[in-house]
Amino acid sequence: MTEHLPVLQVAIPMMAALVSALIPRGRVAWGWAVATCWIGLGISMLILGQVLAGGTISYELGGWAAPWGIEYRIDHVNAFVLLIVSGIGAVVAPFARLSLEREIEPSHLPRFYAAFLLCLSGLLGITVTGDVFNLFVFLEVSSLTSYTMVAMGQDRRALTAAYRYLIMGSIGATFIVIGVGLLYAMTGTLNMADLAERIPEVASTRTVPVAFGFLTVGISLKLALFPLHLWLPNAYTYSPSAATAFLAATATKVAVYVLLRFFFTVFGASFSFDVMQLDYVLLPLGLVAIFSMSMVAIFQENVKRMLAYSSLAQIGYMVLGISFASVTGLTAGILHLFNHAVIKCALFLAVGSVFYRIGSVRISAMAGVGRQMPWTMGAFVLGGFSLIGVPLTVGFISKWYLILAAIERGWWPVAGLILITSLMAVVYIWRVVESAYFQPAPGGRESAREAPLALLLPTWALIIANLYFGIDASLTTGVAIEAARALLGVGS
Amino acid sequence: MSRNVILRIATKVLCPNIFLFALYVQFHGDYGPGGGFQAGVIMAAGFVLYALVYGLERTQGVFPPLWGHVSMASGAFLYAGVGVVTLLLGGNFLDYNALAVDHHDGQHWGIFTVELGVLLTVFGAMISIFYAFAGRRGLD
Amino acid sequence: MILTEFVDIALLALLAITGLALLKIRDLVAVVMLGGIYSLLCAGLFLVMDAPDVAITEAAVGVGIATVLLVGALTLIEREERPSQHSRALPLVVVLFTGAMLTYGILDVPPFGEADNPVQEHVTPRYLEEQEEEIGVENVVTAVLASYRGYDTLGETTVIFAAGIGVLLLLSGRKERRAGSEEDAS
Amino acid sequence: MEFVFGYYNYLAVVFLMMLGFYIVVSRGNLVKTLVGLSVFQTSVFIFYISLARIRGGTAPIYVEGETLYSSPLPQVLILTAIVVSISTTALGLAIVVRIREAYGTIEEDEIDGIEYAEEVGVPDIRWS
Repeated sequence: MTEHLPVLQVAIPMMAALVSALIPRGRVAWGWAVATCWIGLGISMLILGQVLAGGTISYELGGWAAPWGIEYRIDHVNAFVLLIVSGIGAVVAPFARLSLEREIEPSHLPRFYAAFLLCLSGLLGITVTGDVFNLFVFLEVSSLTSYTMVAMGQDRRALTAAYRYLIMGSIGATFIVIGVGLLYAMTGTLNMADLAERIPEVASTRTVPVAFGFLTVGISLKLALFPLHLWLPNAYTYSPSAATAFLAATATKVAVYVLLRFFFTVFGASFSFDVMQLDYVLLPLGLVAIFSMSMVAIFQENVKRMLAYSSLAQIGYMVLGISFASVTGLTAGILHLFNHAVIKCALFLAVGSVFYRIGSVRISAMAGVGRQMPWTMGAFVLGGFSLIGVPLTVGFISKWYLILAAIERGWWPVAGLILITSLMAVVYIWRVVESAYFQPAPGGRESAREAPLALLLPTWALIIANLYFGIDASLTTGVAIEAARALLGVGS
Repeated sequence: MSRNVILRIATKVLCPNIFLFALYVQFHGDYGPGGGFQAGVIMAAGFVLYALVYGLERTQGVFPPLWGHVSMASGAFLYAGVGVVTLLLGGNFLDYNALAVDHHDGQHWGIFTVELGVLLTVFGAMISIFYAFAGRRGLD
Repeated sequence: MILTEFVDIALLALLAITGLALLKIRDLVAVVMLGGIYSLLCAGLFLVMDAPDVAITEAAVGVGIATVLLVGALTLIEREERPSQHSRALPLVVVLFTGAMLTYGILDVPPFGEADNPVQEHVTPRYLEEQEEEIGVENVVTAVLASYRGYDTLGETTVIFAAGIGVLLLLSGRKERRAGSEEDAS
Repeated sequence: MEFVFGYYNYLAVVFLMMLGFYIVVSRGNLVKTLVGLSVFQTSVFIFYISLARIRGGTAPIYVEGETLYSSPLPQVLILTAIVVSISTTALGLAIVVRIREAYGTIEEDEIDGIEYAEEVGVPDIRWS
């Protein structure tokens, strides 16, 4: 059965979602979702083990050989992303019960879990596939469910946020379809490996660069790369806490993965960077994203929105890593995929716990929660350290590799800028810490106490992951280096 | 409910024919254009017509919303289920050749079943979506 | 053959006119009807271009389901678009730039309808030539849809399901005006 | 002339795509935006179907004595894409209906105004 793991990874949450929609009670649906997510995590671990041991896995769906049928193809890169996505799912699902029971109507819960599982299935499906059209189909599975989850937020602005997300997401998806269509017109194939083989023959036409442009813009819309990020802040701010934590840690990461896949596997590094001069586009965009979004984050009153802008800045770091187009740079980018997922998910879960108790996530409303909810805020502070990049946390590891990559290319100013932007993270995290620890709790909120264990445990599981992979980074960096080499086609 | 007798009788006559046509589209898919998706939409259109003429309540009496929800989930489940069955029979996911000794038979059975799955999901989803929109008005 | 080309061009021209009308008209009921006409013309175009399966689907979806849903939604909301105060300069620039890029790229796509295009030469031949032996149905589209790329169709079915539960989640709850901030800032 | 013969279809697609895209990004009425989105997507469908076409061929359904068929693959892709498109429209409409209930309008400008007032006007905004 082990040879079927790639498809089971996607099919199990998909089928579980279909069942979940019919379960009458929210609690039962929740248990079902948690079990599914944990099985998914187990499968992704097994797959990563298989890839580490035996190299690339290929799975032919329907038994039809590629390029006639659809192929799943897993190398180090997507095995790692699978682990990130299913790992985050396995942590967020247990958290979801109490948090969602507070934030959405009880009668909606089973269908909400169905949407959650479908979103998980869609994201995993994007990650494993080796077929560009299949990628679009699963992209839509994950997108439609994301729009739904965002729209379920309590505030009415969740609706407009979901609508804008839907419009921007659909434009992005349509751009991807146009790009795929142009490539298909030139090569007659949809399989990524086959495309990679056939694109060089037609690379000198005008069509292939245009296809490249449409795909890049389409995917950048999905990953909210500056300046195509406008849909993201409100979507993250107003969706239910559990959905924010899940989407922030997975959806944009998978989009970054897709970008990597197209740049390095489908078009090839030499086309993307030597012909299209992509580094001169990505480097400034990444830097501007880091700077401007960190700056905007500093002035936010709502902690969720602040973290959303911080996510946009972090996407800038990943893009910066990609723009170096070197093994070290890509390692930094891929490591930051993992690290930022762990950091941001932990922070959003901590904020979700605060919301569970005090019903607000405004900085002013969080005055005094440091003493009332010491474990929750402790987690927030440690997550904040990791976001800043303090040594012994995962945040430090990714910054370290990023700076190494910058120095390797001789771009000293970029290395300096990375350090400076870390200080901006200090400022916005400090604003929350100051309010939580150094301001008295307002009257009428004496009853606020520590978040329940069901919320604390998932949060702390991620914090421990932050510290563990910050101290012993051999596993994550080992996989990331292998992944970077695989993408660049450099032998290990 | 519409007071127009002609409209009501026309609907009574049309609806069974619409369903018949849907089934024709469904099972003719191997030979000509058509298949589960188109059939599902056409079948849902039959109920929409019925609801427009006879009202939402009466339609929901004939076809309760819950059936739509079940149909929507079970169709996709049937589709994925075919995949699981082929796994258990030793093939790859959705490899219909594993379903029968002769691969033509296997493919036929596989295609027939997944098209049925598509029909159920499309029909169920379209009905559910229509009910959701139409029912929203009643809540005013 | 010339007749087909003529019908093709006529349909494309009608599509362009319908599209322009859509852009101008503010009455939303008319917009929805024009959208239906647009879909119907597309269905005709697909039929002329030898894609009867796609034509039937476009007709059923674009003319049938989409129109029913839009009209259904319009009974719940106002029917007139108000003129926007918004500046139209930036959208126009974005659209013109996108269009220019696409035109530039499309000129190197192999000419329309030739038998030696990559689309016809790679991957496709197996579907047309081996399908009878490998699967054995008359309609090759069905064979590709349900078997060669059956997994895509499973994904498509899941998308419909996702839309179904999304709509149910959004519209089946209590109908309350959500507490905006003004109302409950006490 | 040969150029026109080989490309009129693609160029028409570009024009239709620009029309749809403009309706989407000009940010007016929410319902009209959704209609524009489907025009945008449909024009891309026409592009794919044009790719599949082969002059003098027929639909990919076996007919006695016919050897030239258009490619089934783009047609299958577009069948999937049409379904995705209607699913997006349905979900988008459901959101629009809820927006109408919550804001009392479906004009992008007015919603922006309401939200702006909400964010700036009242300093102590409770989050829920």
